[in-house]
Amino acid sequence: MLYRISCTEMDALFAALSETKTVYLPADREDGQASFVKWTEGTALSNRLNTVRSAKDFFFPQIQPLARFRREGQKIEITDLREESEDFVIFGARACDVRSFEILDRVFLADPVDTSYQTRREHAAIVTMACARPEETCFCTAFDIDPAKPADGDVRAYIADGYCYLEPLTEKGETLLAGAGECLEESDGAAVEAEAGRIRAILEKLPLASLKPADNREKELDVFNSPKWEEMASHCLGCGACTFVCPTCQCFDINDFDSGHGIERYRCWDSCMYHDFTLMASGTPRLTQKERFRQRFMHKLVYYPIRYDGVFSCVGCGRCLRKCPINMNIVKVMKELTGVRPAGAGEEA
Amino acid sequence: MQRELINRARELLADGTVDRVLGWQAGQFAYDITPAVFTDAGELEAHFVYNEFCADNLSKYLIKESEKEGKVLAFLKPCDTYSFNQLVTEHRIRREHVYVIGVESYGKADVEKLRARGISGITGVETVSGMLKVHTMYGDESVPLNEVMLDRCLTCKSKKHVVYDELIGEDGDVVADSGRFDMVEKLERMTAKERFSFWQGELSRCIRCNACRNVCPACTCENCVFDNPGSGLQNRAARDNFEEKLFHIIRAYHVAGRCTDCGECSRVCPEHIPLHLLNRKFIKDFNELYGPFQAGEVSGQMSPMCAYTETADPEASVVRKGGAE
Amino acid sequence: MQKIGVFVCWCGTNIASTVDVKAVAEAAKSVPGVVFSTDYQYMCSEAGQNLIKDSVLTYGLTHVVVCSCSPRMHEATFRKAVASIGMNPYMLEVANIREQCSWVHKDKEVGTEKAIALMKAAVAKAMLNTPLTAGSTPVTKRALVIGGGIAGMQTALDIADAGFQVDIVETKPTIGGKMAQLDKTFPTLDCSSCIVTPKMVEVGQHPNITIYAYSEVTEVKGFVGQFTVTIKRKARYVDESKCTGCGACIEKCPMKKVPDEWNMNLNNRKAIYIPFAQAVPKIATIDPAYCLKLNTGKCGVCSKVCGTNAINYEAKDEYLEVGYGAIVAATGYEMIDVSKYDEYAYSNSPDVVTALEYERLMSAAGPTGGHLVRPSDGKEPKTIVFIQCVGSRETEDSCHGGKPYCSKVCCMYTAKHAILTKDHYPDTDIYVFYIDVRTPGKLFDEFYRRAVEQYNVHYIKGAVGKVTPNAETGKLDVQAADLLLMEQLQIEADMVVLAAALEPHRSARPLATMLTAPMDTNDFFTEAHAKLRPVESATAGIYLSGFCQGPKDIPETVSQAGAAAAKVIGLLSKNELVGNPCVAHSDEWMCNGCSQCENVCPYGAITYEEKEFRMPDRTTKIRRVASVNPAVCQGCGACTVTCPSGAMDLRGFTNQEIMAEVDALCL
Amino acid sequence: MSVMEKTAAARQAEWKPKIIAFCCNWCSYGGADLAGTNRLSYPANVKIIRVPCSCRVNPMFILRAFQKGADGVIVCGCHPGDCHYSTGNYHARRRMTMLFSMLSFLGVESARTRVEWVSAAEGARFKAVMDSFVEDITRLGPNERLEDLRCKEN
Repeated sequence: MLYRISCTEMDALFAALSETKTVYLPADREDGQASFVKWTEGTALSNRLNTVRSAKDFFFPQIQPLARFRREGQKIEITDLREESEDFVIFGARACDVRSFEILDRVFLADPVDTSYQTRREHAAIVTMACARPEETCFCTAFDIDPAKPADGDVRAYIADGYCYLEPLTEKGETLLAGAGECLEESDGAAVEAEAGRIRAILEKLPLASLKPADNREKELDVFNSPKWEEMASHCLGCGACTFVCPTCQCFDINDFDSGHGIERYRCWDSCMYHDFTLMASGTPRLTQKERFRQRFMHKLVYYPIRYDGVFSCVGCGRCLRKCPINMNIVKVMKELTGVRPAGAGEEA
Repeated sequence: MQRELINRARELLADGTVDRVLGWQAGQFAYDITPAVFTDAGELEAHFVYNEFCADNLSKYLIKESEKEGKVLAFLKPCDTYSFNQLVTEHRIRREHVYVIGVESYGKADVEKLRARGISGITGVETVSGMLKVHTMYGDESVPLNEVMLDRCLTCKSKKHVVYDELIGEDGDVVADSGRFDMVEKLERMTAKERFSFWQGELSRCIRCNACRNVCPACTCENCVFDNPGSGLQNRAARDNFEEKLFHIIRAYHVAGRCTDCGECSRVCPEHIPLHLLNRKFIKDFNELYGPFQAGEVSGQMSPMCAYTETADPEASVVRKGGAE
Repeated sequence: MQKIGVFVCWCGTNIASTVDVKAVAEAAKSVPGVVFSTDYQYMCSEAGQNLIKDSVLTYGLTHVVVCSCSPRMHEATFRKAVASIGMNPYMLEVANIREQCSWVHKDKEVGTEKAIALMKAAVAKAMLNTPLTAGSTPVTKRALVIGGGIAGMQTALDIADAGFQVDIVETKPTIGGKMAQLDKTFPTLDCSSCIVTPKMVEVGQHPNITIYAYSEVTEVKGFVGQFTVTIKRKARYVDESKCTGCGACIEKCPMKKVPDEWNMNLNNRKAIYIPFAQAVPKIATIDPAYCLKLNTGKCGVCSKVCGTNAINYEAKDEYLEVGYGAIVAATGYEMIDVSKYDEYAYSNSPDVVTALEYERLMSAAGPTGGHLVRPSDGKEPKTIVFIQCVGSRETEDSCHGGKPYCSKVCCMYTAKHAILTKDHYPDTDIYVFYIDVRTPGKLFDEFYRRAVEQYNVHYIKGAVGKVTPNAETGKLDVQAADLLLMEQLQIEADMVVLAAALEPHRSARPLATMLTAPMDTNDFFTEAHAKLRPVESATAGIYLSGFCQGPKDIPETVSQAGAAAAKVIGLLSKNELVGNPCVAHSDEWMCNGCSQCENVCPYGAITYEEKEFRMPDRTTKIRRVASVNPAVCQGCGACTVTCPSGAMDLRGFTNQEIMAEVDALCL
Repeated sequence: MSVMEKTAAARQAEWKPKIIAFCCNWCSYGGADLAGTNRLSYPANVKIIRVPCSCRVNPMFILRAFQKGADGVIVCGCHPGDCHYSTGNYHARRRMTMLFSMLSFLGVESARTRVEWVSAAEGARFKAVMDSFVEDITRLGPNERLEDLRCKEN
């Protein structure tokens, strides 16, 4: 079944959905970027390709309180701060971000199950938006993601000819749209097919269209010992920008904060790019940025595929291509690891 | 320009003046430049680039590079030379291990500004007489360069190279009316409440990726207080909006008097937080309260944060003379 | 694991009346880390101290918190007490629940609540306290006295008599200082030379004293017990070891027109000279500014007449480096330049003189042989006007920018001048214009009254508006106001004597910089404590003697000189010095070598070293790191804040300790 | 009701400003002691932390105090020229001026922070300064712009 709603009426749709669930959607910001916000009346859906931070925040937030300890004399009282999530909708995530949830699921939903992640996943309905205007930094197709006809999520959506088309992919998606009530009308698939075709034509012309990650599962040690890491990492600043905007990065740290009235234990994102990521009492085994840098890409391109049937821990969203202060990124690494050197250099500017 | 730089670097490598060259390497698109060290003519010819996107301040890399044996050639833009001097002052760069070539810069383009204008799918960029001709998958666009320059370049404090062994291109002057404090002044004129909500809005976007800190040529601590569990400030991510402010206040404070206003912090911020305004506030205060001071102008200067005068320094209550609460 | 004991003092009712001490002790029991708490009436009493000591032993306490009066009062007492049973004294903290709690709050509930908070903060800090041990440094058993006036001489003699080596550095060719220039001393009127020259001889002959006259201190390195001082021995062009002081050279020197500073430039001396007959050391000096040989290459008479071949025109300044354990500043004073006081016509008339010039005019060894005459015409003055407070006690808005302080000795020496003048020339009319006459001191007021009552000196409370040399009469027309009678006065005077303000010698300020010793805005050295440590500088190992610390007369100077000597003797009699353990220290692994801390250290305690480090990746690396000399560091903490990485921290007041206090107090 | 219970109850009652005063050991701490010796009362919510010198006060400490719920922070040192370490208060003056200016720039009310010079002889001045500071902070109300909500007791 396919539904549609005029783009001018989107507020009615969001209002209807908001009656039972909180709706989050990408919205434009003053600085020319977009980020997910909670819908309130008048919040418009952004046309930007992607948000600064990925949609993983909904399930794996940057900071999450876990427990509180209070001490009274000799007694210690412990409160579990994890809560059951409420129902919510992520409206307009891109296919790459939605695919990242699968990558996170393999980690957080495996035994032992991360219950906070799980409750959030269960309570979320995801509307995946097709990418009307892919950009040069996009390479999701390298990971078999189809932004022209997103396969993941509960509902797939298109914006075309002044309408937003919605197609439920799951039962949850059907229920969600059923809850939208009157404002949706049924539609045939002609416009959607045309839009998907238009997008596919663009995808073929993407500068990174031919990028394919090498399957290096058999060559784990060769890749690990490659002399190229030294050079690739040589100018990495060791910040965590790539990690924190990455939809698939999943490392975290657990810390205690002493408020004076008690201690709050929380977990927060961490980055393997940081020099103290693996710091132990005996020091850190990853002594230089080369080891840290290598770890991040080995994880995404070799270790994760080894562990999970050749699936890469990258969805080609291109955020790290945009946000790295020195423009070192996974695409350059993938090219190096398949022996391809970036082209287009050395000409007179 | 790029040709000249490559030729000169090849000469200096060939005659043994330098052993390595620190410069910029081309990426996959026109704009994704990466700092790199080149060791032979082949690498230079193949990958060295100098264009309107070579924004990286290379001076911080010279801390590590100048520790190594031999001499490294570094191409420094005017703003980078200030950072270089400051790092020499702080004994972080071994001056004798660096051969500095000052390179002309009339301002670098900000790809984020192109994107903010809705220009996407960028596949190539050319500069033709002040216009940026952007090739995209969706057609070509032409934009005046000065409309999409990095903010820091629009308020450039100086086009003068304060240190170099040789220059390629013209040396400029200190810009007297850079207007770089305009935004600080605008904020100062607001009420405290307005300022508070301005900063709350900006800083709440911080994701603590530490890009600002790690790119900063003044942040050269062996171990930052924010990474040190013993400091009482260690923190990975802001749990409360207090911590966002704490991080940025302390960071700005720690670099006060040493910050040359190179603007790298704001350039690299993935969330576009105008972090340079914090540093500029300190610079403006130094200028107004303790006399004009430009970090990195001369090597060996003492930071106004370490200095004092017995009678001329105003009391701290001078702060209260500012805007309304 | 910390086991903290909390001891709450009642201080009789001082604390107990506004603070429920039992409740404080009770509250302590639930504070993490506290294993024992109690209260007692007088914790500082022997019984109270024993209670602490016994509890430490009984409960195996690792830290002690005493809630009592101010730590400024009894911290030392309690630290000593716990040290006596083997606990490190720095494991003890004091919570100030008297001065900063019970005495300032009236409500018992409020007082108790605050006392509990202060106790918790002290516990929080104590929790992080670590044992501190002071380092020790050896003491060089030699003292340096800078300045050879009466202050410096007395200090040197007292130290030397105690058996220690002392060096005196004096810029002039002879020791003796200002006192040797004085005629008589008040209020006893004994002859200044008669009492000071024997002292000079004693100093000169003392086996433990070395005089470096005609010398200056140019550099001071090191710290208490371990100073290294560079002394510049200015070229005299006369070999000190050969010159006998016979004076033959002086007699034959053709250059006669050199102003004689010994006589306040009232007459001339030769280009080769001995300042005065009793000079110590009695060695001739060639004045390079006037010597014909040195300036023109012609002459050389002195060399020819010298019987011991002592003259050496090729002599150069020499530099000595000497080690000292202690340094005494005794740089003395000079008179301010009165030429800026146009109204007194000092620059226009030779008959307007300063008090020190008058002193020389009165002196039997002076330019007139003690015969008081007007410098202009050599006639005896019949009317003399003394003007007090010239440049002293000036207010901020005064146009001359004089001194705000009272120079202290002027009232008395003016009375002396008046009496002596009247004694010798009874028919002289003497007027003294004063703001106040200040005569506190033994026999001082009696002396002043003698001037007024017995000698009929006209003391007029008032101010002189203008002194005008009268070309016709050759006299000085003095226009003045009598503030008591509220009338204008016109006096035709033969001489005017200005009681000019005394200021610290100009060499004091650069010396203070070298010594890193604090000074006040008037360039007086600041004492470590205005009441309790008046002869010590805040900089350890630096002592103050005489006028350089503040205006004083001769007996006061001598007493202070002795006191400074006693402090030096106390220091030099130690073989080693135990330092303050609460000093800064640098974590070399965190230090990045930026040198900011070095810039803010007022004591020069921080130096940078290139050190070899074995890095985690097993390579070695030369790193530039800060290092604090614990013997020099005074523990202010300026460096700790300037260090962005926190590599620099202060023992006893660490970042963590202070933040723990903040946390506890904010609860 | 025991004193403990009463104090807990008093804490609940209504907001009272929390003031942290950093006092240098040589002058201001002595001034505070003198205020005590002379029984010059000032509000009990002023809590003093002894530091060797005003130049020991790290901006970190001040931010920490605000984080933990202080409503005002005052730094007291020797009068200019009187520093026991000769230059400490000059350094403190600049550092605090810069920090306070930055806090104000971020929108924190500038009256929440202060530097005052109080000598060991100025017990009365210590009292007057604290009275006036507490008054200022009381007028401003609770610190909300620079606090860590986790530190609120709940």
